[in-house]
Amino acid sequence: MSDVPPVGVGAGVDSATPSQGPAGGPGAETSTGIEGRSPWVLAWQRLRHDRVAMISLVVICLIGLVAIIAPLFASVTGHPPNQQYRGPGALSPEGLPAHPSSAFWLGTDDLGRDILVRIAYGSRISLLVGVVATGMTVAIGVVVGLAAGYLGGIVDTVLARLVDVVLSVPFLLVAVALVSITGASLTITILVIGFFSWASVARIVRGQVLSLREREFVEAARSLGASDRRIMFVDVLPNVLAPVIVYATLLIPVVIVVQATLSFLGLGLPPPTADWGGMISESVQYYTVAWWFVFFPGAALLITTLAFNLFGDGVRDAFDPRTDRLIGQK
Amino acid sequence: MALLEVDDLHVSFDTPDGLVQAVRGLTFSVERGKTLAIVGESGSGKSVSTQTITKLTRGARVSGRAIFEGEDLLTASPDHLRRVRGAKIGMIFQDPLSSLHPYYRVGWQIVEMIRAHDHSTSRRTARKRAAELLGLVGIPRPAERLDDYPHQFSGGMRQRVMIAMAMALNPVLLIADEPTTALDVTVQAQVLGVMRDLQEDFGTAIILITHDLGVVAEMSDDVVVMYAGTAMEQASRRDIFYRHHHPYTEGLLRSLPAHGGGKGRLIPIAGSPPSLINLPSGCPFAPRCPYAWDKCFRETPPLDEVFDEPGHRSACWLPHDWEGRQACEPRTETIDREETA
Amino acid sequence: MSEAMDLPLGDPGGETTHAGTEVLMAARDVRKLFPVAREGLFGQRDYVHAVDGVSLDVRRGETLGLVGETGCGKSTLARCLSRLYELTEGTIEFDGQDITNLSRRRLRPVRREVQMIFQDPYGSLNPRRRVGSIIGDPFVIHGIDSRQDRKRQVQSLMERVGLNPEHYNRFPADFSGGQRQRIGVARALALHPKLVICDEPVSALDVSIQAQILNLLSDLQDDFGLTYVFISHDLSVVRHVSDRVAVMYLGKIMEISASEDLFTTTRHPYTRALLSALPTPDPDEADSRERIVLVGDVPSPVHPPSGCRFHPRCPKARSHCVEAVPPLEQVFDDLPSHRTACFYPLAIGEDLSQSVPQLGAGESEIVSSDGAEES
Amino acid sequence: MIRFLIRRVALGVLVMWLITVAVFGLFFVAPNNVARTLAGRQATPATIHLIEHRLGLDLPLWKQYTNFVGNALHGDLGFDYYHGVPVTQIIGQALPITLSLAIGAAVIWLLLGVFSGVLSAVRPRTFSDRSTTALALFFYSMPSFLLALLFLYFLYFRLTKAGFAIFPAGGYSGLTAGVGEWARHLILPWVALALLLAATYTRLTRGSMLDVLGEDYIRTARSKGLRERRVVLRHGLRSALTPVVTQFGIDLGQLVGGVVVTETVFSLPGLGKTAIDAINTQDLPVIIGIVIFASAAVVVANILVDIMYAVLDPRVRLH
Repeated sequence: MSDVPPVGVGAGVDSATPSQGPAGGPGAETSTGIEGRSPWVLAWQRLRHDRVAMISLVVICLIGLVAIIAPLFASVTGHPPNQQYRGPGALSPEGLPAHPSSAFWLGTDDLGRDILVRIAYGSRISLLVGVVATGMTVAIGVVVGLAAGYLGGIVDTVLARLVDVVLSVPFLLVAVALVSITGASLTITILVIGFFSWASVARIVRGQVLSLREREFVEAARSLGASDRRIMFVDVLPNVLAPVIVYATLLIPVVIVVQATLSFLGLGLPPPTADWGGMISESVQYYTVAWWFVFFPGAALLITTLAFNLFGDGVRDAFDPRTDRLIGQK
Repeated sequence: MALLEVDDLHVSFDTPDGLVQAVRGLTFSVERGKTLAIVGESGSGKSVSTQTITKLTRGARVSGRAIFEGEDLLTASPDHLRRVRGAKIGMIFQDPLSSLHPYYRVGWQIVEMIRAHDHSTSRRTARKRAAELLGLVGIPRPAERLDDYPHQFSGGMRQRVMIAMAMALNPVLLIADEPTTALDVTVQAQVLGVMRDLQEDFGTAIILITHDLGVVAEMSDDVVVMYAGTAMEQASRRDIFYRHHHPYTEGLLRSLPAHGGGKGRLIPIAGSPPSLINLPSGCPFAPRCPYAWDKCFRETPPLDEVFDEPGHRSACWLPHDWEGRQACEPRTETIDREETA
Repeated sequence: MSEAMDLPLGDPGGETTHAGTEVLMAARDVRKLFPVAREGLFGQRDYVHAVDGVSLDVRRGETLGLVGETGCGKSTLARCLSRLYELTEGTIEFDGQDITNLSRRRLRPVRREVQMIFQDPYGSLNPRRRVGSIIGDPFVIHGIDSRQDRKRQVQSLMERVGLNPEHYNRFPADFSGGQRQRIGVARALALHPKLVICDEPVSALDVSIQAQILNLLSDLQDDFGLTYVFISHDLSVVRHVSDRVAVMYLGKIMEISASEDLFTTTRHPYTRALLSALPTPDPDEADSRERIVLVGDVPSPVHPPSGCRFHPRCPKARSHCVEAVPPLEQVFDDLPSHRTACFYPLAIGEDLSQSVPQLGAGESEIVSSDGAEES
Repeated sequence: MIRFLIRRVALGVLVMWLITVAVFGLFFVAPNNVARTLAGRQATPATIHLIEHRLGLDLPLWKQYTNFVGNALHGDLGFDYYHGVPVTQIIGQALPITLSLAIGAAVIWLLLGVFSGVLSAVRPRTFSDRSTTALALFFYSMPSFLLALLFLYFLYFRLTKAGFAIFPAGGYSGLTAGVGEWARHLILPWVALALLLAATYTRLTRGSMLDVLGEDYIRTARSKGLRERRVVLRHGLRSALTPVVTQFGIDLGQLVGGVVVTETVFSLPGLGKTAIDAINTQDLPVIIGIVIFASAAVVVANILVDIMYAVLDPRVRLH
């Protein structure tokens, strides 16, 4: 199934542990103020100096802005997103999509709708699904991973098998099949994606918790008489948040692609809702005569995923500054 | 003519937090067949400097000279360097488990070493030699153990394997970088014994990097004491322990629990080592030094001969004659609080 | 089974050291086994015999040193004493109360009295929390003091261990190794415990910093009337800090005695070997002293040797040592406080380096199995 | 080792069983109207009931399930609703196509990904590293259907229009019709699929290689005076490949179960496209058959990966 990125993020995320060593070189003490800078602040400071990540963040914000002001596109162009135009300029004499023009800046689709306006509205779907499904995924994954890793024993065994099952099922097929049975809707799309994605988050969190559980500061808390609940939430949880945040940032583009893919396979949102995958799907029959019909929604989708991925990479580097081990000293 | 003469070595690394000046103007020399101990605390630059000599520090900015058998290693061609490594200079490292490749058999790794420098040696001969070497470093049943993987050996045995490999081509110099730090004392004694025996048999010179003054006292002929990337004092073993000049050397020795026992208070060096990114001006030890005076904070003392003893040098502004030095009293108030830089 | 019988069940008593004689903590025949992966399809479950029948007393006000090499069980024993681990067998009494099987809730008051200081100054502090909150943890967990008081308390603790109280809001990453260890000390002292178990508290530190921490620990002991169990692999450090020292090897105590006595009248061949292997920071002494180089490494604690655990490496071992476990008892005319687990203890002046092993145990290289070693 | 294998296979069987329960539950508990669809608009309730009976849909759920599992264990996955063709036969026809696609692409992406990853890692932070990384990220972000469409547009449509009719628009040509024709039909899907996956492998190999090159034993290899090429390939790559092999096993396992999007866009009647077609007609036995087959492929791949681990790493093998 993985000609679509599998639900889960590819290379190297598992190692996105925050570095525990001293910041900087041997014996370096970096901060001089009375108030220490928290690991979060430090990560943000590193991120701020990452030009690529910052540009990506700006792009993401712009896309978000487009989503918010989508109705403005409709009112400025005068074309509601689902309005089908027939006149010359909106459809060619043969009834084919029309070229980009002063009336339709990015051309029209096969039904004579304004592609620009539809792209603007489509961004709402992509971002909404991307963020909500990722949030749901991470929430389930963290709870399951934390429980399995910290409690261990039978809880761990049962949850581990559950994770195995979810990871072994051909996600896209089952998702498409489910959507075809229940009927397409935004909620079902989000639920299906969330349901099949939490397993890899759980796996990562579990791994982290297992190693954190053996750390001396957890032992220290236990020797002070701290309760399990306190250890889990005060000592363990803050330490798994960094890798989880990195993972979540990198999961958003994956989810966006999955949603687009479902739409592309004809099981996204019921028409005439504008969403990018659906638009590209409709364009397939026309790609030889109307390149803009594929190109602009495709570009919007690609720019979005690229921006999120670049930003996610930056976030990962910020949390895990891998100063290539040049100094061979301990 | 010394075997290796390192002169004014500087090594620094670019890091996101700034330029780390790991080694700053280090000068020392190693005589044939002798052991030079480089001693210092973590971050003093002792490992970086020796790894730089064989160009094993990558991405570092390096300047200075390291003349080995008449040729400067720092400007040598990669090919020349390759021929020196292993064949002329053998190296062993702190953690023998991570220093051996986990996926290859021990025999394979030694044979590879031998054949890398002399391809005319047949595999069979090289293997025989490898078994011999394992026997030499005291590994029982050497011929059988050639076919074991590193993780099948215990810590001490692994370090012996490393030594066997480093000594395979009879190098004139062995660089041992904290070779026993990861080992238990009883095993450390074994490994140090093996090194001593091999040196006697083959006349190998050794650079021994350590933070353990006990190991220095047992193993070395000469000693360099490093602090914050530079040599503080350099002398024969006895002079370092009995006639040291530099307050840092004195501080190190005084912080050790007295060997004869006795509870009492220890005399630590106050504070902690400086950041190698923002080094203080003047002597790097001045902020922690009980003898420090104005000049120490302004000017960096040169590494000059003291007590009219050839080879005994100290980078300190205290009087360079024995009587003058003896007359200096450290300030007594102890600074028990560590301040962040 | 018979080993348990060999150990004196009562307090040996009648000992006089300058520390108190009142027993604060008493461990009796403590055993701790860890399961390891099974070998073979239907193989029996193997266990790491981390601590294998240890009895000892910690007296009020003293420092008891526990010394030994990797895998000897000293850290496991420490965690058994502080009840971080459940015992496999044996009992632990603290201040007259049997705490072996106390429930979590009933154990909480004991937790206030028994504290630990850990080895790794990086691992023992939560990197995501501010120092003030780390040191304040004990107050929060035990519900002591209001928020306002807490900050004042924490700052005075910081002051006491030599940290700048203004650094209350910093993170562990902002501190050097030595300073972090001070943070760990402050946390352990917050509730004025009676007993502090120090697990290799200076092993990760450079010598100059190590001396700072050792001094601090000793000052605090005087000020607060603390009792220490001090664990280290470094004999010279243990000798410096301890009133009494127990030498451990493969889960058992080999020799226990008042500190100076142990070093001057060493009875157990293992203790002697350990002492002789310790490098001396004195060239003259280094050149002249007796060297006993033991053969082989510490055997795996999964399958410890029969009889005396040390026999495969012991220069004095005889066949009896293979068959029977020597009891930990007074030998020769030693003080009652000096007990040795050896059938053939060293006489004063005996030169161990001249001994020739009586057993054909020439090579005893044993690969330690994974997970069997303690860190 | 044997013990480990038995344990591993037993676990795989357990997971497979759980999957059949889950899949069966999902599809049969969900409301469906297959019988109504099959019967057509004008059907009487009696006809619908007859059809349900014929398909076994009127039996209690547990009975349907046990029948299904019982048959599956005998290699019988049932028959499709419309033509009564055995599902195993449908899978048997589609599988070679999916295999041709997956294995061909695998060769390309593995070579491409590992090669570029190693090259990047050996010269980190240089221009070539940065551009490789950027390119990898570009393809990593690319939705598969978009890349497939771009391929069709440029390499089929534009090229054909320009007079170079090299690539077909899609479709499959069996090996029996000649290797050349087979490869010509597959080359676009191969490359489209391989580029997407190669991106992951470049990043994975680079990261893993950078980690390994920082290891102590690499320093040892250099200190032995080995040539840099040998240090990188014999000592570095050997270790760096472990995570790559893991990922490869998982990816291949997933692809063998069907390459949904690529097969759909390039009209290759492999498992993925067959499944999508079945979904569109609600042909449950085919859907379930393929889903279970695909899951089995992943489970088996996971077991193989674990075995590979042991083969690659003597520390695993000998414990």
